[in-house]
Amino acid sequence: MLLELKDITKKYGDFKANDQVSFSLNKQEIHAIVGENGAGKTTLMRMLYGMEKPTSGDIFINGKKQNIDNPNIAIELGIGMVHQHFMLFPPFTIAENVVFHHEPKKGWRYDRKKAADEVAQLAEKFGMKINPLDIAGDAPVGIQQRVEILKVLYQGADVIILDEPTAVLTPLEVKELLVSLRELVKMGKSIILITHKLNEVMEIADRVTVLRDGKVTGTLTTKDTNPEELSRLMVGRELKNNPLPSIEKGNEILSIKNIEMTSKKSGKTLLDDVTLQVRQGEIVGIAGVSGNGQSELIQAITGLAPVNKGSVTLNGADMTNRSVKQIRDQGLSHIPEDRYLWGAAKEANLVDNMMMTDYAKPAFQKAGVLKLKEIRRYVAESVKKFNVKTTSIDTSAQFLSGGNLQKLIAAREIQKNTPFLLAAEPTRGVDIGAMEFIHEQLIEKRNNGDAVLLISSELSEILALSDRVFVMYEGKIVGEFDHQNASEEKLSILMAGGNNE
Amino acid sequence: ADESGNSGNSSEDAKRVAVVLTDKIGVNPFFQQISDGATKAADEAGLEVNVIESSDPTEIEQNLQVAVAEDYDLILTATFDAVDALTRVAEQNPEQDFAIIDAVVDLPNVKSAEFREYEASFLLGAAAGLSTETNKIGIVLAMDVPQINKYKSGFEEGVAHVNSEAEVLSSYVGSFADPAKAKEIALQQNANGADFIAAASAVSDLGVFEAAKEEGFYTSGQDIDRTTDDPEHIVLSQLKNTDVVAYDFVKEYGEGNFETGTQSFGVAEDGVGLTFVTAESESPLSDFIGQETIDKVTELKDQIISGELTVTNPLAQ
Amino acid sequence: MESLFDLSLINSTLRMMAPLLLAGLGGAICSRVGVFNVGLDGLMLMGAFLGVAANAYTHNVWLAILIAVIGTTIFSALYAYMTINLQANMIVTGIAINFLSIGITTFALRTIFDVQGAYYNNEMQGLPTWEIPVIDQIPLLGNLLSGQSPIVYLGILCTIVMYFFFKKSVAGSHFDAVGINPIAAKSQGIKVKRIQYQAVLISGVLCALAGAQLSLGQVTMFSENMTAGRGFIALVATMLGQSNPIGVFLSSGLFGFTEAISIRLQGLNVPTNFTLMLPYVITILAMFIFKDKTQLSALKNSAGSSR
Amino acid sequence: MNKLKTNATVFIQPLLAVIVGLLVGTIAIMLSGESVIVTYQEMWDGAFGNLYFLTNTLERAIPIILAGLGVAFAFRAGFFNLGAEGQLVMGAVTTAIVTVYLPFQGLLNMVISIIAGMLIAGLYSFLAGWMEQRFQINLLISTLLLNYIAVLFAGYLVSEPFRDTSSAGGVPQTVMVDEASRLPKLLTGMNLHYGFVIAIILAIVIAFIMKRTTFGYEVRMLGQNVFFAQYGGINRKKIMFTSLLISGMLAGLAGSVEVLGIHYRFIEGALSNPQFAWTGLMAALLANSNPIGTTVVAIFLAALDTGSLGVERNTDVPNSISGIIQAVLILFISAKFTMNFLNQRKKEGK
Ligand SMILES: Nc1ncnc2c1ncn2[C@@H]1O[C@H](COP(=O)(O)OP(=O)(O)OP(=O)(O)O)[C@@H](O)[C@H]1O
Ligand SMILES: Nc1ncnc2c1ncn2[C@@H]1O[C@H](COP(=O)(O)OP(=O)(O)OP(=O)(O)O)[C@@H](O)[C@H]1O
Ligand SMILES: [Mg+2]
Ligand SMILES: [Mg+2]
Repeated sequence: MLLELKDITKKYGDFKANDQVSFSLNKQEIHAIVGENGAGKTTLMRMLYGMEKPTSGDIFINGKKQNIDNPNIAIELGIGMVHQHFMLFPPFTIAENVVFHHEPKKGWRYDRKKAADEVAQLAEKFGMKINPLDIAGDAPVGIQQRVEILKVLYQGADVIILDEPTAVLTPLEVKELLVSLRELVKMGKSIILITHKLNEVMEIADRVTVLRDGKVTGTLTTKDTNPEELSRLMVGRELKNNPLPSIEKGNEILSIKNIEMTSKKSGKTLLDDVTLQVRQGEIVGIAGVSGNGQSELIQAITGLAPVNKGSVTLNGADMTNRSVKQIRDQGLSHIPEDRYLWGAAKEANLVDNMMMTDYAKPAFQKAGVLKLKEIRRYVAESVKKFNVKTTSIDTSAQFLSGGNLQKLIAAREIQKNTPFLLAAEPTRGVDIGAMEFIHEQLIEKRNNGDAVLLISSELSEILALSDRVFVMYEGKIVGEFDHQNASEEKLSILMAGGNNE
Repeated sequence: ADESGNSGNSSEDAKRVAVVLTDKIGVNPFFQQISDGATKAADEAGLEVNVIESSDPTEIEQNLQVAVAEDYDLILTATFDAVDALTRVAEQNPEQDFAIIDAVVDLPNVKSAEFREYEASFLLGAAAGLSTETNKIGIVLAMDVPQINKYKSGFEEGVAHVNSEAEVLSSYVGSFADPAKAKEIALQQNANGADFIAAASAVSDLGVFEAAKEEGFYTSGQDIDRTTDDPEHIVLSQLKNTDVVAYDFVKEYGEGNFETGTQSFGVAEDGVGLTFVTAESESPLSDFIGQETIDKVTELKDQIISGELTVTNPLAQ
Repeated sequence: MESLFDLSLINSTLRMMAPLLLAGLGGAICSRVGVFNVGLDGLMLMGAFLGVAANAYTHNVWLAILIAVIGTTIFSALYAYMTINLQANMIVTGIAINFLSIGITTFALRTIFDVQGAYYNNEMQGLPTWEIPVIDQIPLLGNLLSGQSPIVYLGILCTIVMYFFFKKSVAGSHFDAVGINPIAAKSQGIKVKRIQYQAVLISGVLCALAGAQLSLGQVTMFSENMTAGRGFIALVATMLGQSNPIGVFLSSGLFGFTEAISIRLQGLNVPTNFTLMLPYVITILAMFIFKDKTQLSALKNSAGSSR
Repeated sequence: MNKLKTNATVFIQPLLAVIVGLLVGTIAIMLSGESVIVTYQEMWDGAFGNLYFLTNTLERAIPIILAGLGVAFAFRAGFFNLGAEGQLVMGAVTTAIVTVYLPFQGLLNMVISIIAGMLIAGLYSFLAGWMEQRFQINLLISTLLLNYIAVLFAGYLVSEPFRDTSSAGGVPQTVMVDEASRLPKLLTGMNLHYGFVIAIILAIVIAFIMKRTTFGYEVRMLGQNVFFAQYGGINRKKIMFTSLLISGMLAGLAGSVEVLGIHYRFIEGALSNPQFAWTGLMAALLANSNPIGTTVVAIFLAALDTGSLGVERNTDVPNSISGIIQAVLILFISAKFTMNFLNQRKKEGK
């Protein structure tokens, strides 16, 4: 056995993030860890990597007990970690990021040429395509992910911990990543993989450990289990399968006609003649590899960036290049694609976070004075209704797990009862329980006769929820399908810039 | 604060003097002079003295009020910064004796001493105008404010009186304590041809002196005799005997012949002056100035005293 | 005025900018590692005082500078300890450091030398001026650049060294990394606190030199609060130069230059307060040209700690 | 989680800081050879010794509170306004000039001149905001530089066009404000004036605005996350400009109130020398931009000032020592002692 964690407990105050967790990893094994948001997966790995100290319990590497006090020791022991939130230096080049803290030197000088060469070689060896001289911050997430893995490999790690590596990747990138991981195992590495996606577990892992509320609820061999059993272990119940009942479509709520947007900086065309409509009682999905204009489309619809041409009509009124407030008043609600950047103020409490976009409603203010009592009651009810796990509504948002924050944002936007909802990546990085819940809510909204535009890089999500699907590629709409006609295959080809004819 | 009145000095009935300064002593040698003068007189006359520095102008009034409350017999303050505060405090406490140096407060319980520095500046300017070989004379001033500019106007008048050819270069440091910049300014004036550069910039004067030493031009000091520091380059000093006035005031008070009212100190009263002209100096007279110049300036001094010559009071416009 | 742009202008600019440059570089190295050092003025004042005090006792200007550097570095360690270990608000601590050094130097002036206001002493030797052999020979340039105090040249040298440190060295890239993303740096096994300490201590050294240039280079004396707010101008130079050594050099140069000009402009018939304003106005105008698009990481840190 | 515990640490922290500060101050006093107890006694008396000293402390706190509230307001909206000093001076000089030269009388005159001062100061701060919004000029640098310009400009105004030439004075200053336009004293014989009431009311009003109004909510959210605010439909430009305007107006009011309540005229340097603006900035930072907290801290910092005045008057401890003690107290007050010390002890205990 390469590595073993025995009876690890980690307490934050009175709260046990990990409770008597035992875990082992064999050589050339891929061992997955699954569990709901906040189950304690990241915490466990942080202790293995020396970023936290266990309250009790022991860590054995190659049978020897080790005291891993800081990441340096972990790195020396051959343990590397790719963090859930990337640990990159955006202004540095990819090569500089990879060799960081192990830089090749020429005398006192940083031998950047050698670094680039070494990184290029390393990337080649493991079959990862990157350009070492690109600026890391400008690279797409998929590439950044590779940079993180290369960094770990460069440090000579034998054990590689990956914390939710696929949450931010496009399906294609996920495929590539999984191929790379198999490659790594062949070359003698061992891998711990944290993920929320059970299909990935089934596809690639040898064993899987399930955590719930800080405790291990099972360690299974993937051959002998199935996704249903795993989800039961994770959430403690059977998951429902939400059907999409066919209902009558109503009037056009959102109508986008021939819009165009160009980058102020580079003059590049970001949106090119995009036209689409969303009607009442309909979920329209936008599929596409991220970075193909989806973000710009969101900004154009929501008023966060101006379009150069074309028109946006919402609920019967022309909303082209209006302010966010005007558009929201006209009937928009919006689950943003990045919950930390757009969707929340981390340091503010749940009340403040929940009130955004609602605070000006007559129900919550009079002559500019907030009705705090009503507001607090409303927030408390919403938190309960949407099952947001928190100690109190006065906690600041940063202490919610990702999934719970996402539920809070969904609650905020769905409860507004607007005729139109724009849902961008509504379940990114969210556990399966929460995902099920959010999907239910979207469908319910549609069934109530509202219009929903769903933008997601998760094909399964698009396919499960959309009445109609559009595919975006390089700022253009390159295809449209009905619910029945859409398939993963057809979409994938268009998403990659191919042609269906 | 009342208890300190009689019980505080039970042993003997010594009179107590508070010297309330408007700034920290270090900011200007002028404060040191007043403090020294008052302390010396108090020692001689057997008075108790307490020197209180204020950190900023807002504190002056408070310090004056507390001094009244703590039953000091005489409260001595100085400079124009104290005028507003003193006016108010003195009006509220008509029984209390006050004195102010270098500014006037016209109240029955205040004794004021004002100085006609412009007369001394005139003499300095005249000496400079007579001595310059380049017909360019510099003056480095602290700030462009009236209480500093009174030195400038007398100086320029003095130069013009004796030498219509001479040009006066005047520059401001822009602060009261930046010797490095003052030096830079002096170097600049010297580079433009000034062979005599008067220093009138409080602590920053030291920067001008250094420049003179390095570049070999001539300069003058202010308030006290600075020629002793470097007689070769600091060739004159215009004098302002605030220490003497502070000494006199306190001494008079100790001796019981303190009378309120305003006294003006000019050349005639020996309140202001110029080294070698109105007062001896330990240092030798520089050849740059020369006895001849001194004689001429001494004549001017006599004319001022006799009233034959009046120097314009820049503040009385 | 005939002498507005004479040769000595460059000379004068170099002299005036040297303290700003050195302290500005100190501010720059701090901000590169995410520390917003508002205490530059206090560190400078400490350096100026220690330089003069040590000089008066040792009669050796070089030894004096060494002592000033050591003393100021120790003083800057206080700032480092407060902000890095005790996580005190950087800006409050910086302002307190400024107040503290005014207090300490004034108090020491009185207790050590028994004077108030200023200490000078005719026996005290200031820094010599150096004629630089080769440059000296070049007809025009020689006059312009030669004949400055060694610290002026050291300032230029420090700019170059720091430029290469950040551009070429491994340690430099680690400094940057700490400023860009301290959590990531820590997760890679970098000792973030140690690097921040190093940066603050180096800024101590640089500010000591800046102060010594004032009190031993430009003049040979110490007067209370003689930095006259130069530390804040240095801070502006740091920010305007976007913490880049060359940028700091240029912005402190701009400031030194306009200040030299403003002295010359006093001869014109413009109210003095307006000529004194010139350096500040020009600096603001300069910002219209060199826009600051990048957010300083130090800024973010300090703003973060302010909430 | 544990509310009681966190509340306790909130109080323990500054307390510990004050204790450490006093300890270091003790060393400084001992160095100067004075009695530590007497010195601290004088310090206390100078700040709070009797009604006179107490009201003096409160009076000194007025401009610090107002400037601090101004800084805090901008902070809350996410803007670092280092220009309080310039704004304060602009407000003061405007008020002084308007009071004297415009033909209004009495209370009306007072109100108009205060509003004028606040407006000019607000616009001065607005200018910096506009330059950032329009030309991406870093607010920190511009506000810092605008301070120097304001001080020099005000200096020009009172030494040239608006100088008081009547008295045989030397200080550049405006003519004195007539009695009817002055801010009345709160208690006869004391220096404390109605500016204090204004400051306290404003602190409460601002606390209310921040916590209880939609505008305050918008300001807070903008300060916490600009993108979130924009996403929610908050107009960044509008909030930025109004909050900088308000911030400047508060700083300006600090100056106006000093002019009409204490000096009765604008005197060059009288408002920058006492470092009101910087002290206010520290108060805002130490109180995490909480308006009520800023007020309390401002009074504490003012007490350090007036306390050191007491030390200066009644002991032989040099003025600079009280400066040292003051600086040391401020230095330690923002340190996060308890956290580190307790944590370390916990670790070592294990
Ligand atoms: N530093 C900390 N202090 C207090 N509580 C913490 C800390 N770090 C984590 N926790 C808590 O421990 C629990 C486990 O967190 P952890 O990050 O391990 O969850 P996770 O399983 O990785 O969740 P996710 O799927 O969202 O990544 C959470 O409830 C979290 O709030
Ligand atoms: N000091 C803390 N106290 C309490 N909880 C904390 C603390 N620090 C972090 N956490 C929580 O620990 C958990 C782990 O953080 P992590 O970085 O894994 O983010 P996350 O919430 O899992 O993000 P996501 O799932 O959106 O990527 C989060 O729930 C976070 O809110
Ligand atoms: Mg996690
Ligand atoms: Mg997560």
